Amino acid sequence: MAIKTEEMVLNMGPQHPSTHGVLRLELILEGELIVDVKPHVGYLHRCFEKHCEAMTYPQVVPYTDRMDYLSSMYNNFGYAVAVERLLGIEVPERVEYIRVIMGELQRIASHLVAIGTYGLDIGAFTPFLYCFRDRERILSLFEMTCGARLLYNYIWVGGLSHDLHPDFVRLTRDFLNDFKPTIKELNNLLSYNKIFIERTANVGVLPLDTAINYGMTGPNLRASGLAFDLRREDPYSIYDRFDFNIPVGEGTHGTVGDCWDRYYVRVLEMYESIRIIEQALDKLPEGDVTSAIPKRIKPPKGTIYTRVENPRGELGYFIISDGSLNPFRVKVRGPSFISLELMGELCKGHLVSDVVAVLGSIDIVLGEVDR
Amino acid sequence: MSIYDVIFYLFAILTIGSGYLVVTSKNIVHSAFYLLFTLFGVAGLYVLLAADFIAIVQLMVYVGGILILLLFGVMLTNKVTDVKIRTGTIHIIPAVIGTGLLMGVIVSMMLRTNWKSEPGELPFTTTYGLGRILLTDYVLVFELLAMLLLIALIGAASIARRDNE
Amino acid sequence: MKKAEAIFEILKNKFPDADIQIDSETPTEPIISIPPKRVYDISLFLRDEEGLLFDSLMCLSGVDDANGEKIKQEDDSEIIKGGTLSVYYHLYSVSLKHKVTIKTSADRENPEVDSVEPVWKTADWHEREAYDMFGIIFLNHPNLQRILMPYDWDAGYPLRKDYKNPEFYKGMKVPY
Amino acid sequence: MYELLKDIFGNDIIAYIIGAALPLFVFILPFALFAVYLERKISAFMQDRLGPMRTGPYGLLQTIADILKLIQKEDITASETDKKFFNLAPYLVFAGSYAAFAAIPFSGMYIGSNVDVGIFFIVAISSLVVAGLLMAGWASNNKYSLLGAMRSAAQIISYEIPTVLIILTIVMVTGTLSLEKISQMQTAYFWNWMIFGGAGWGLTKFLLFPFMVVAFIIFYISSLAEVNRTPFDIPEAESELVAGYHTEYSGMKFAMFFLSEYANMFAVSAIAVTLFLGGYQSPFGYLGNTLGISWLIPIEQLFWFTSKGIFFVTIQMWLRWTLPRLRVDQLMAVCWKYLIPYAFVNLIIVGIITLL
Amino acid sequence: MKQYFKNTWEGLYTVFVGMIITFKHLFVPSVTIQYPSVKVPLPERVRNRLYVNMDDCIGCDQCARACPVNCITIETVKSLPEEDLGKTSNGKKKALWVTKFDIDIAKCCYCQLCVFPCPTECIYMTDVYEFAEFERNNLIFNFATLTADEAEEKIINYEKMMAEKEAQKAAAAKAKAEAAAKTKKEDNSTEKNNGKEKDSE
Amino acid sequence: MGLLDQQFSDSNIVITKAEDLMNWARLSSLWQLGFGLACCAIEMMATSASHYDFDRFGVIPRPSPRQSDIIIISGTVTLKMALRIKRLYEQMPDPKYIISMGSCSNCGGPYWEHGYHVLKGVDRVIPVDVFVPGCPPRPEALLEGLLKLQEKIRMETLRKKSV
Amino acid sequence: MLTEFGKIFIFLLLAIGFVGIALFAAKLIRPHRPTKEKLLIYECGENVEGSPWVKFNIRFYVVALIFLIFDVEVVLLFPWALTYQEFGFYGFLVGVIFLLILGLGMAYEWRKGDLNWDRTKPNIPELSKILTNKNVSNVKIDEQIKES
Amino acid sequence: MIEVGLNHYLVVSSILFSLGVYGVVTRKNAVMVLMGLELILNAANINFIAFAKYGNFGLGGQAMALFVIILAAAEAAIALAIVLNLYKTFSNVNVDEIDKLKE
Ligand code: SF4
Ligand code: SF4
Ligand code: SF4
Repeated sequence: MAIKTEEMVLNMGPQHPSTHGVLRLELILEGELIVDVKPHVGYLHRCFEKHCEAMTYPQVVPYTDRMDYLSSMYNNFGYAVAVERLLGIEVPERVEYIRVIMGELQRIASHLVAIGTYGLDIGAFTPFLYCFRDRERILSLFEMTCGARLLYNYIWVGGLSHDLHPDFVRLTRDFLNDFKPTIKELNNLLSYNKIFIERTANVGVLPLDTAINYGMTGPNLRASGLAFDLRREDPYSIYDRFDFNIPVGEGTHGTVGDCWDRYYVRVLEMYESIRIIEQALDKLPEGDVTSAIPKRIKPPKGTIYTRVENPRGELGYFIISDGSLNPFRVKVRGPSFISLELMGELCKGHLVSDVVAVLGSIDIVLGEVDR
Repeated sequence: MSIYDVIFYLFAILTIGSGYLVVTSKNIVHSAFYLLFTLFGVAGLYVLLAADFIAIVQLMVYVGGILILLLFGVMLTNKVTDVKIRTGTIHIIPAVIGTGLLMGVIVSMMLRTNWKSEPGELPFTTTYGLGRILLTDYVLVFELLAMLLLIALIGAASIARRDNE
Repeated sequence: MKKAEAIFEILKNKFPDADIQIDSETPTEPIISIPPKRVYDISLFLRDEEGLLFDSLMCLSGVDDANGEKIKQEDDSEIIKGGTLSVYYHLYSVSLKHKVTIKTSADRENPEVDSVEPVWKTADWHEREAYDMFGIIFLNHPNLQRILMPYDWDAGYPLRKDYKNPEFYKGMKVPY
Repeated sequence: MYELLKDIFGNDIIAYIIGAALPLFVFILPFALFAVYLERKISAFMQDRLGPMRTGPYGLLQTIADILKLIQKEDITASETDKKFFNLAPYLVFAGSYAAFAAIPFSGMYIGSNVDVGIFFIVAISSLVVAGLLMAGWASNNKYSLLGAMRSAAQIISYEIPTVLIILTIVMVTGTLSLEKISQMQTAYFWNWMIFGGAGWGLTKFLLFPFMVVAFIIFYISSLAEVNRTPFDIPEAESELVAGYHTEYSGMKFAMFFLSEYANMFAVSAIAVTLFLGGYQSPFGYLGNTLGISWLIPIEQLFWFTSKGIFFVTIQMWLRWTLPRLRVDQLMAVCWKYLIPYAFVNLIIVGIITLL
Repeated sequence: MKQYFKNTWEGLYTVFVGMIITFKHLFVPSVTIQYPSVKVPLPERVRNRLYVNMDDCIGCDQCARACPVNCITIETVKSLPEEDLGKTSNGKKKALWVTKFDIDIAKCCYCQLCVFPCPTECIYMTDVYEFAEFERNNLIFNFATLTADEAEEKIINYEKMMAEKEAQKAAAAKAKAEAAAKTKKEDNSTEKNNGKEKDSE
Repeated sequence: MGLLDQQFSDSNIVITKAEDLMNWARLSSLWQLGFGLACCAIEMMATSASHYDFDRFGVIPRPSPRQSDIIIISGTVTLKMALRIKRLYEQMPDPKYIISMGSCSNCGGPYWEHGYHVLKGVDRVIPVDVFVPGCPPRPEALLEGLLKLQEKIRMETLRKKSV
Repeated sequence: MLTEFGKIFIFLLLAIGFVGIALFAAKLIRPHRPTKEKLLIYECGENVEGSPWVKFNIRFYVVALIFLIFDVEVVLLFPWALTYQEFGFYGFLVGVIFLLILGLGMAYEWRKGDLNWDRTKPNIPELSKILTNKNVSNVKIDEQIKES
Repeated sequence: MIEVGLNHYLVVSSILFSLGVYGVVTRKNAVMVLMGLELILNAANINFIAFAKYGNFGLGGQAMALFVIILAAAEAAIALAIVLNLYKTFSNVNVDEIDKLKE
């Protein structure tokens, strides 16, 4: 009989520095070894879907903001695309371009938080603050455009709430130029740091077939080696007009699909987003952004499932319309919700410290998990 | 009573008092912690006996090593149901009487015997002297100790590892 | 790449005994409806059949169809009797790049649906959520308990159209 | 001075307390507070921030406010803790880390206790800290605390081996265990420092130099681990174990852990300085010698010693705000698989060199 | 073996690289905004506390209907025909007394949805963000310019008028029953509302 | 029985001075319980980040409630979370303070009407000292809330409150 | 006479005294308002499940064990390091043999993997293990993706 | 009161010794027995060193004490490893019960 360390149940969260909000992980430990991880969610369940049923279509937009609060723009975007498809309306060119610019800026901002907090989880405090410093500049761009720093309510069904600020293009270009060296610095400081690599490489390896079966999407799936990006795969808006690469995990320092890959895919995606934004800025047409906004949104009876590639993966909106002013049912398929499901599988057999590494690498936002 | 005496009594009381607690406390982890003070007290006694090097070795090996190992051992092997780790005791009364007798005998023997008590000329610092002894008189012991430690290391590790694969 | 109609034909041929229908009237996406107790077989078939290979479940949503009889209570609230609760499955095939929407409806009073958790692991939490929100019972689900609401929530299923808030939860006032 | 006080009081104990121990205390305590301030400022500047600004000019009073606040805080001893040991642990930890200062030579005139086995004593007394930490962790009856304490203990004891091996290397070169003597050996100019191969101009010096650098690096790394600093701060890793072994401690008891942590940082830096970088010796001669004012020399020495010490404390902070932290198994691997073998080989090579 | 030395080297080297980066940042000027002493100007579109310019408000209730969280409460009373409420700045005629215009800013989600539908552009978001309070009730802002007494008065006035009208209508109703019944219905509903308000006050 | 538990009936200069000193220490070293709930937490993080730098005010996050003085409820408090928040608050040693940040924790915010699982205001479970409005409040607004709190602490007194 | 160790002892006493005084001073000032919740053990706001005083990971123990032996070894080496130069090469040899013998032990431990913290391989989730029902498609997924 | 001398140390050591014996005899727990043993060894060591000082044997006594400490360490390591093994086999470290279990 081998010596059996008694199993110990250790709670991580809901108040814990590294659970990225209010998540409770119930770790079952054998010494420091993880036997099982049970995520308990719902501490931030804010009844989004119930609210949708009581709101008119435009009124839902501010609530989508609050779902995945790190990528509010993209939530608006996805919702707008879904309702537009339901209504069957076209939006002006300029709107599409601005949406893409905003969406990609949001992607950078969101990835910056993901990377920064990941550094924090691994124990490096400084990269976190560098990331937030740069993110602050994106936020000020957003604020200039729509007046809010975090929850924008900017992309509306059929259009946008405001046109771009006259300085926006110039400032964005400035920002992008300053930002590229910063990513390099970040890489040197964190990504290529030996300690960081040791902590993340070969940890929490997610094989491709499991990822697909678990419905993993976004950077997490790409890190497992599949170049699957909805912007390519199932194009919405005008993404088919841009030239960008889809970074995939290559297992540079360990196995394909480990935490380092998941982390690094995000870093590379920031480069791609920069490219998309630059192209979009170049081609940005003139026009009116509010012209296509319907006065009364009253879609026909029917259902629609629309998905967009939000910074965390496939954000799906399933909307059932009963022909009235309010949606009959809105269901959101959040990428974090699905990623978190895998936590238990990924952590088994690792040490306590690795839980933090794995959790950080799948980059969840509890607002979206719980809605 | 000189200051030397005061310190001696202090350490003696510390040693014996916590030694008593070691053997009597119900909770084995408590025992281990009390052992810390006993060992510390003994180290103090060594210093008083002009054995500075040994005193520090005592601190380092006993407090820093054996005690920690014991603590880990305790934490590893004891099934702790709720709060207290209880260790059973057997036949307390005979044991008390027996050891009491034993103590009496030894103490009286110690006191009766007329030890040739003449403070020797110990060098104040002993490390250097110990080093010389180790390299001259005890050089074989020195190497043998290395062997012993090697065996202990391998033995202990393999026993601890056994069928833990 | 297969259209929903083609998939419907395949299913029809494969499961002649099951009541499978297609509703292509919705302007946006055709929906294939299948009976709740055959969900497991059919989804396993959808996943594993050559040429279909729906290897990923994008989304699983419970819906309260609210098509039953509405009864007014004395305190002005409504409860719904009869009708159905539905589950929508949005499937996607990563390898073949086609998608399909499947729907199944179960009685509101006894909403039992086969679990697809053994087919797509991701359904685990989705189904728990549907259970939590609508009280749809997924047969053979390994761990069907509340997920978002507190485990000891006993005031019903909040996303049902006739849900009513309790006044207090553990001493905390719930309504504003 | 000590003699003078002895004459006045007619009792060496009181004289010692007033003349040596208290001043040292008075020095170390504010140092810990200052170090906290320094750390916050350094981290802030590294992160393009400002750090404490609003409490006193440039936030200078920040840590004083902190400690004053901690005094006012309620002291919670949770009902399921093992109260006796819970209360005892801060004493042990604090005493253990402060006793180390007794043997550190701050200047030629100023050393708490010129004990002959000085460096050995410092290593040994730190085991009190280990026991204290384990006690704190165990008595807290908190899982995070216990895990943290276990990790802490395992870490500190493991890293004691490379530390001691390097100390052995130095002892082999210098032939003494007394820190005072080691400091004296590296007198006057920086090329006499141990890291440059010690005093004298023989072949040995040049042969020793690279190995001394290696030794220094190993020593510094393991001393980082001994004081639980990043990248070895897993025992109190915020992102995993909340606050490690002092999770349950509040108020003044927590302050004791806090103070001893920062005092420890200075202690290990001081040891590194003494062993490798000339201790209290000035790198380029003494003003006092040039001017012929002999009482200036100890003051200069004190100045050099503290500034060197603080310099290395600063580097510790610098590292902390740069690096992520290791995992517990990697931590052990670094110690057992890297540092110890290197130190081992280094020791033997240095031994051969000294025989030449 | 090679891996062993490579690890050692990489460990030391990358740490060194990192240290250089952070060292450089020691001399990068900080980006901190020293808030209470320095306040950066906010962009013009910034969305903070709501403000209602009551001079322009016509009490059309559009904003309250647009608000997703229902944090605007507006109560209005029809003005008497002889009262002239003036015009708004963009030339709309005011016809209602706004007896109550409360915004519970504690509930507001700063989505700006209420701003767009306003026909007179009198509700807008300002750049005031410093209004933390010790009491939550202080966060309910009353914009109505009428005092409670005045509001009371307006309601009574209106009711009086309605009563008179009613009397007239009652007389007229005999002549044209159907038409009168229709108007009555409408009036009743408004009256009902007013009655309710009165109760609550 | 500590000094802070006492209440003096009359004030003298010593008490006033001691009071001032203690209040000063308390208000300048508010260690925050590192803990975020929802979107507001992101703004709270932004407040501790370089641009706004909480550290200037002496606010540093402590992971354990045992060592913190202030808890910033930053986000939506759900029913499931409320009891935990209450416990965390309880587990902080006295004296302790609460800032309620954002509409959600003030009164349920956008979720006050249909939020069947949202606690409508964190003051239903724990006593709030300062309400910071906003959704999310700008970092400056949070800082202003903190300044308000400091003001409040400065006014605290050991003297018996005249009833 | 006050020996050097006496000074250290005084120092220790002073440190302990300081802690005592500080804690006592704090006791005079701080409030004391325990409640039941406050006195619960902290665990992220959740209920504590089970005691932490459980049997612990054997790895800590093995580390302590190896440490102990090496600790003892370096302790023995201290007197040697002080004096070996006096004996020249002979002295050195004695120490080196000692060291090498223990180095052997170290090498043995290393080979046996006792220096590794955990010997279990982290488990990589494999779909075939997770899914219970027969699964034909998974192999094909990979193939088809590669083709496309 | 007489000045502290050899006898004082001897008395302390013998008391410690008896305590150790008491511990070994009364405790069932193997780790506890080990602690008792440590006490005994310490008592012996005090004697060694006391005689080294008062008996004028030079450093021989101290060297002996040093060896004893080292032996104690080795012993503790092995003994604890054995205890661990006993625990593995019997899930118990109570000596008498293990005795019974053997049969
Ligand atoms: S900003 Fe939004 S929430 Fe606030 S009052 Fe206007 S519409 Fe309502
Ligand atoms: S929409 Fe404008 S005019 Fe109409 S009630 Fe609101 S503020 Fe007044
Ligand atoms: S107040 Fe607004 S920003 Fe803050 S948590 Fe609530 S919804 Fe999010």
